[in-house]
Amino acid sequence: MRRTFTNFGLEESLIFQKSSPGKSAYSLPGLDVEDTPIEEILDPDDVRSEVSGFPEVSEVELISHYTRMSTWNYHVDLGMYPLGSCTMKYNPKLNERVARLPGIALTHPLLDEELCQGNLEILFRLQEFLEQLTGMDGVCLQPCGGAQGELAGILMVRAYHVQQGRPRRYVLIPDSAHGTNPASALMAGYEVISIPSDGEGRIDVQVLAEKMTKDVACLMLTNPNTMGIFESHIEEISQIVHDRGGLIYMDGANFNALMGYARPGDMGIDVLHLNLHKTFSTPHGGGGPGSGPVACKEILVPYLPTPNVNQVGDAYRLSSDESHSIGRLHAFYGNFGMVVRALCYILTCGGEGLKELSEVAVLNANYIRSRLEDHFHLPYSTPTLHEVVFSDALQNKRGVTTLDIAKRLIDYGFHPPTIYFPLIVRGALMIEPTESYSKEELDSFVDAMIAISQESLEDSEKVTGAPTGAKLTRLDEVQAARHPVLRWSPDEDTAT
Amino acid sequence: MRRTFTNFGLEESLIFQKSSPGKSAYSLPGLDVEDTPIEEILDPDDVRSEVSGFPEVSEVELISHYTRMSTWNYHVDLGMYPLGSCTMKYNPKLNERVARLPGIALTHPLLDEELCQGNLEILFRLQEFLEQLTGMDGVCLQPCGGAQGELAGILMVRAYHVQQGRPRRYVLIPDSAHGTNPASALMAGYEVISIPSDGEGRIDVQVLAEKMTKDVACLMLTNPNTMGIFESHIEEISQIVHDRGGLIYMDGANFNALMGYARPGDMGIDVLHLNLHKTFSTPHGGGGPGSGPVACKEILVPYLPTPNVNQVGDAYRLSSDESHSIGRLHAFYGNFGMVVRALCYILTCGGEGLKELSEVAVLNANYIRSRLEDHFHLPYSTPTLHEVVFSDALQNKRGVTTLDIAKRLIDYGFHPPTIYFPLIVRGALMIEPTESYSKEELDSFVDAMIAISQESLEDSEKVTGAPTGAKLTRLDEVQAARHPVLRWSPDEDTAT
Amino acid sequence: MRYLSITPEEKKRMLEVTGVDRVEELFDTIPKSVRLTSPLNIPQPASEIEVLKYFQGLAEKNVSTDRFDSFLGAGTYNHFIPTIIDSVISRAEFYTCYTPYQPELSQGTLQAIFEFQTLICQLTDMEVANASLYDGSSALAEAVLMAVRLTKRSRLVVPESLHPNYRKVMETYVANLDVQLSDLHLMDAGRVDLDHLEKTLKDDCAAVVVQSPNFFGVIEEIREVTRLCRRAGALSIVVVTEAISMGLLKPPGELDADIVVGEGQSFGIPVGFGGPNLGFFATRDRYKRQMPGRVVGQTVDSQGQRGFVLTLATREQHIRREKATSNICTNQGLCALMCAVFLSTLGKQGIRELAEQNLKKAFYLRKQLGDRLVFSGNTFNEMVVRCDRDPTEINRQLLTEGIVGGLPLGRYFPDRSDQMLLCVTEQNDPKKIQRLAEILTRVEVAS
Amino acid sequence: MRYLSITPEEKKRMLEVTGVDRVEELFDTIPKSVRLTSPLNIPQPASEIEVLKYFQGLAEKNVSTDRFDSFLGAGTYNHFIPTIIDSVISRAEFYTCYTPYQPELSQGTLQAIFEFQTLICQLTDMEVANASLYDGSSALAEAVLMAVRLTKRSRLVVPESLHPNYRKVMETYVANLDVQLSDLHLMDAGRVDLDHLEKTLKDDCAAVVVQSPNFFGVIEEIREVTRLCRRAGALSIVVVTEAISMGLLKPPGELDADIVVGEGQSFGIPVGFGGPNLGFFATRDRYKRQMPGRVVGQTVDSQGQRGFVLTLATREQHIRREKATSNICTNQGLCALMCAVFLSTLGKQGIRELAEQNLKKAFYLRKQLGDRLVFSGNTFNEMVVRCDRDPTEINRQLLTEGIVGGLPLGRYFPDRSDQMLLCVTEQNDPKKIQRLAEILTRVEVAS
Ligand SMILES: Cc1ncc(COP(=O)(O)O)c(C=O)c1O
Ligand SMILES: Cc1ncc(COP(=O)(O)O)c(C=O)c1O
Repeated sequence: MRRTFTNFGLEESLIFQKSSPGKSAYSLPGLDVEDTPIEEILDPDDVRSEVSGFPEVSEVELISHYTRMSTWNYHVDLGMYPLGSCTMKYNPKLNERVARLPGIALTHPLLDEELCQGNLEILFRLQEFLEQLTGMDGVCLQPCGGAQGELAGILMVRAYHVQQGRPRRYVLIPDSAHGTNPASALMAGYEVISIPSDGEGRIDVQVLAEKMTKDVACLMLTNPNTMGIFESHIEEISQIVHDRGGLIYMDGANFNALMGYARPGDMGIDVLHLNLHKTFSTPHGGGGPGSGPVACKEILVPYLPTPNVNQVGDAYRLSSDESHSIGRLHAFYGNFGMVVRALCYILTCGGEGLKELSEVAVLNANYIRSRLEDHFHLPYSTPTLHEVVFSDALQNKRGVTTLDIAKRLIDYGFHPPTIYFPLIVRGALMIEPTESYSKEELDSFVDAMIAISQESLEDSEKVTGAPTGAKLTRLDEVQAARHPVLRWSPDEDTAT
Repeated sequence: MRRTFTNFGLEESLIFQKSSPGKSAYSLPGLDVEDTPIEEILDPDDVRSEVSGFPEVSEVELISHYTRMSTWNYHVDLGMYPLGSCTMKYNPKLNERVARLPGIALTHPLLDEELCQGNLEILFRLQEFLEQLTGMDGVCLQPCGGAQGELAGILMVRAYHVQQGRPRRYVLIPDSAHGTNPASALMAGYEVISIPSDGEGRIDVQVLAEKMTKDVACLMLTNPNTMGIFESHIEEISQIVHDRGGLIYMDGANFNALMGYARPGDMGIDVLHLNLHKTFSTPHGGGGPGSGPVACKEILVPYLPTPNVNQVGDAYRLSSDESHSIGRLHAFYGNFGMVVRALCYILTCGGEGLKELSEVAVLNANYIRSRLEDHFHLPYSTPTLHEVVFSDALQNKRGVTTLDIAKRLIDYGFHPPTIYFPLIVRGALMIEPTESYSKEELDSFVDAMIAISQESLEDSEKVTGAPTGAKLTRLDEVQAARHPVLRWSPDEDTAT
Repeated sequence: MRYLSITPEEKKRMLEVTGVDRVEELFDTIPKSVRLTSPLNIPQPASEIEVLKYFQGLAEKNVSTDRFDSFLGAGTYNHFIPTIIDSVISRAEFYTCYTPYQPELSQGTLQAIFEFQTLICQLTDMEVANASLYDGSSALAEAVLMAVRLTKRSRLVVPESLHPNYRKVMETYVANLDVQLSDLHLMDAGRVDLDHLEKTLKDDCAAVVVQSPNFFGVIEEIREVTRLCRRAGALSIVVVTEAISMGLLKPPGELDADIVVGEGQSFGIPVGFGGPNLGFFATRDRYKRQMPGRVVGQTVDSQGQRGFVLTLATREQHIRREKATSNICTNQGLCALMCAVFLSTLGKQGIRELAEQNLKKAFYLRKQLGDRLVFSGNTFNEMVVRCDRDPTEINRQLLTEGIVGGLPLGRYFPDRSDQMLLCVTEQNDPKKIQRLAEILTRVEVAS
Repeated sequence: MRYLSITPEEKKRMLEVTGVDRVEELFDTIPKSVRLTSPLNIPQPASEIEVLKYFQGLAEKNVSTDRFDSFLGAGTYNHFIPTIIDSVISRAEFYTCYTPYQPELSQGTLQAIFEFQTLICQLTDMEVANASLYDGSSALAEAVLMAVRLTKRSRLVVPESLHPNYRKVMETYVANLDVQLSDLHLMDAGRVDLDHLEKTLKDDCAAVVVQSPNFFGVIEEIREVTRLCRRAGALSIVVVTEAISMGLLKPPGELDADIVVGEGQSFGIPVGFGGPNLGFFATRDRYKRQMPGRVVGQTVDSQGQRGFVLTLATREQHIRREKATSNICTNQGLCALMCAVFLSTLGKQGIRELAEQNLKKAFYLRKQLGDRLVFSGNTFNEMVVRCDRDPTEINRQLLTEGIVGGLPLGRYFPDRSDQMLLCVTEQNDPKKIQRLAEILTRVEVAS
């Protein structure tokens, strides 16, 4: 069976363009207290005029507005979404239902501890499970994304060093690392030293050993790294870093490769973050909310962000000892709704299920790798775990780039892989299938990739001119950046 | 802005074709009582072997299966759905939420009356509101659709006549009536006499007067009728029918035209049905469930189906007097979930809102009529209310039929109107816009119709070859009927 | 009014196009004499908050299975509903569209219903199934009408063990046709008396109706019934109200039934105060053109691609009018979808496992009730117990312990006023089952 | 395992293709010495029913606004959420997709965020807004970092009336940068002491932070603050935690603010135990290239059709790495969508009406509290009251009447341990407001 067919979609203008006075989508009960004129309550000078430009539409129009727009998105429920490093797995419907239980969703964060024991138990149990899974001693669920988890972790590293006498100056980061790593290090007040990768796609231990001085606060390692390769020299690395008083931070974005097989805590990692929106199935929401818990070893526990939840007898309590903590990262407890979903997922999968899904994620990636390695250039022959990075080297000879291949995949009905990342591979195509999809779906993806490779050689314009099957053809990103139009306004509106 | 663009859709095979042993989408707790072997409970002869052919798929596959299939449907949230006689109005989200409240959705129908007072109140209040709206004296919410409402009504008519001495033999039905009318009359044991329409698209009163004998049990009238025309001679008709001892049944499918403007109870109607899934915004669900309450005047109240709800003091009670009732139509109380939604809708709109929406529904239909009457043949010049029926007479000269026009509308991104109904108009195109959509949407529909009319004259193959923009081209209905394939089976499966 | 999208300004422009001054004029064809002159006696519009509060208040006046352990069955069953069902049917693509009259824009609905028909065939082991009927009771009524049409005979044989409300609905449907009903006795086992059936079955018999598991929970000897029917030239109609039983019990098709109808509510549809439910209807290939209701069939488009359409329309009211096989138009489409999602979720293993759990948990209660059981025949998940107090009074006591008891049979059978019909499903807590048994058997224990 | 779609048979075939015998071999690059040898200490898989029951049990251990009338605010507000928001965001098209890296497949998300940015600009009366940050507190922290970058100055002026948790988050973010904080006193009115501000504002000041309505509910004199900032060459950062107030109060943009940040939770996001929330960030056009976070911009495709893309990427970590304006990557996309649906639902009239109801209902309480009010300044929907008993004890009493009282300020300000911060929204029942006032003012009435 073909994968795609052509169909019509419906266009939809901006909500502001649909607005006209006299329509409305809201309903409120009448004011149920006495109606004091505003002037008697406020200084008229403090009162605004109407919100100029705000839309006025009916509920019917709103629903069709968003319904139509929704159909312009590709998404996980439609099919495989092999965006490398993002772990686009299935987002269970049960998670969504549980997170919406009124007794959970409608609770105020500043309730007395006695009045939110259910929520505190949710936080506590997830903390515990994540400790189990990572082999670490403490967890804080406050960071709202991987990047904030990194910031937390590096701040903890810094606090530790300060406690030892001085913060030190540098953070070592492999050149294959995600951009958030150096950015987070900088926000924590560190300078970044980049460590090259070796011929196998791993961190160059030689160079690491050279750069690892007493001025280095920590190494930020991604494991498996962004090539999908496990840093097999981890023990040696650990030795080097720790011998010189440094610590190791692990970017746990790729934790989906490891569950039940290996624990960062057993390999010398001092602190790490996880992405609940990757490994633990919470939805990406078109860009968030996510959640990036930070986990650490005993020596760093005092520095964890506060508050966290402890069990005291039968009750759950918010930690009150802030003496060494790096402080708060969120006005309340982070993206609690994601915590609920992740806990629901872990309980559903159970320990054995989590291990099995890491296994299948790794199998799927390796299956794709094996089926594609005759068609796409594999920059490193090192075995990989949950994802595989190809390059456009073969296709490039005919002028076809990674961007072209990505866009052409759209015509085949797939979301493209992550492209041009990691930076150490020219024209990287980073494929992460996850464990969710069927072999039929994987095969269909592989077949599309092979077909595109063929087209690149035989009919390259089909590829360089892609996509032609989506709502729009390629978008002009240069114009967007040069002449930014970041909001609608009646005059700039060129599209009506 | 254009209305449509082309996009890719994803194909999806039958669920049976995705099945393979070892996949599953369910989870059940372990058996929590002692595990007695089945042979000790049942006669092994009564136990089946596995359900041959039953699917085995994962939850992920199920979700993408239905998600993909869903994208092949046109629906109300996407845009105007001018299917005449079906009143495809917006289905409020609030209705859906209310109907899912656990305290309402999770109640057993055989609970003691004391334990379901909330539900009984819902039934009672809707009965009351429908009495108000129709000007009738009694309502039963049991019928599950318009057709069952008709059956109930005609059975009541029969019961009445039996009580008067004899059931009589005939039911008069205008030739413009919906097919369910004669079918229901037959099921109630009557023979049908068809009454022609006059030159204005109304029932021919002359002929009616002739056919209305003492052997006629009732007239089944649709008002406004399926042309969207109000039966203005209703008082005269009422006189004729009642004078000869007959009753009048009104098919209330078109009640969306009348709310707040006129009540069947004030025009001589003795019994009618409403369609909650039309006028009262409950969703059509791709074919149901609907709800077709029957309402009647005092003289017919004793014959209403049972049970119904009465108020006794502060409490609600199920009626127990079945002595004259036509009996039950449903194992419980009909499609209660639709009753909840309809009540929610009426409370939201309020009396004034309901009137306003009938007004807008009629305005929209007349606006479309005015804009289209130069382009399509209008078989009757009589003013119409909530819908308008054109024919393909003009386009037919170029070989373009109503079916072609309907299919071509698909390419313009619209669901077609009802076609070839009512039967009294050759090549009928029955357009009912409802009150829901914006003027922009109505104009876009009108523009598409005009464009198609143009194409019919200038480039008729575009029309006769339509649709080309949908998932499939025209389907072979003759083959489907001649060689019926009504279920998948491994051998008949020609599509893998 | 948030459900309207026309502004006053637009109204004016539209009226101009329409050529009238005021919108009221559009109603001029309604004679003044029958116009409504006063405003409707219906309250002012209520806001979303107010409406929600109102219904939440009503919900609190009900006793619902999210808060109570319930032993009520009798045609509506409290089963587990996988979360994904609501996710699927909450897609507006499925729930806001009409009957798929335009197949090119409705392939999603059509394929889903085709799958539903197939699933019902597989489960019943029959050859064809329709796209749904209103509920189990009207499905039975339609089956009976079909049998009368097919056999051109007029007698129906109906056992006492048929759900009394099903019988009533059937009676309503046949009331004015030339049809006679013959009652069929029960044996002590709670099953149809086959000897009586044999005597009753004459050559004027159109059909024999048999429910299994029957209203009292007992599994009927369908094979014997269909054998006797064949001999008499009557059609056998098997009714199933507890559809989960089909996951374990021999399917009626294998037992040579001619028509199998029933209630699909157990398959993913909330108890919902009894509706919307799902009538299913399956029969033999040879009878398909006499089947009531919509049917989806497979075909091809003009380019040879597989697609689905509503078919065999010549049976239906919109083509055949008074000669149609039924008057049904709107059916229970979305419930059929729920059922299809449910069955596809459970699949081959799950439906069996679920049925077994029902059997075994009911048996757990059965064993504890011992000689209080009224019938000796094997049961699936329902059973009748004899009480030594007023069943209603027992229920009142149970309620105080968070238990909704069984159905007092006196409501339907005056001679059974000391009996109660109990249902146990996978949802019941074993502790509550035990407690129920204790109270019913009066081995009172301090709770 | 229902979340996996590969059969054992397929696994075997895939392993063959992959060239290994057992799946464990694929993990061979992990040294044996660091492998986990024991099973994870995590329970067996739980079925859907069990998981649901577990969470329902937990939910019952919480006090939630569906069952209690709550007067807690302080950064999280209990407002009405139109039903359609959940309908929209429950579409998998919106909630299961990633950040829109591939614009051709993400126009739905992109247009929605473009609309969100526009709505935030309109409401704040600012020129540009980003696609969201984690929450109001980190949005403030990012604003402060931006001000430091822009001004190359190092002092921040922060009033006591800033939400204490916002202050803490800001402190975490700036802890290791070369930045000093200066405190700003309050006047009796509960507003920033402008004289003190004038004295504090030196030419090393990067920015002044001011929250309005402030933590104590009082409306600040933003115009004066921004005037002083301009004069000193410092940037003004206005923080809004109760976003509904912007429906009624003069927008910070009109009052010449340089950066407006805040919490959008009031706009359609459930109180949700404090998260996910929605940080919004708006500023002047001239600063747009220093803005943190993602931004959507309008452009055209190769055929000239309008479309949207993520833009100004050169500010971001994935391009600029350690030179980025922020490390943020995943933001609060779906919450931004909820906010956009909320604001489009309320529209011009609704946002005003809602804000007015909050004002007036809070005023209704305010009037009853009379001289127990701690601050004399005008307030929107929050206020501080002085108690003559332990606030915690008062709350305990209130709870028995179905009321969740206010926030005891002693938690944050030891010198305010006799004070309580109260919030009134459109959700509060007037009778409960009255009862609250009675209890707080000790005009005890038998209830
Ligand atoms: C390897 C890696 N590290 C860090 C991040 C940042 O995580 P987040 O987007 O949750 O902030 C990502 C996200 O894509 C990532 O892939
Ligand atoms: C005029 C008319 N009468 C009766 C019916 C039958 O109603 P239902 O489909 O609810 O059975 C319809 C439905 O289309 C109709 O349009």
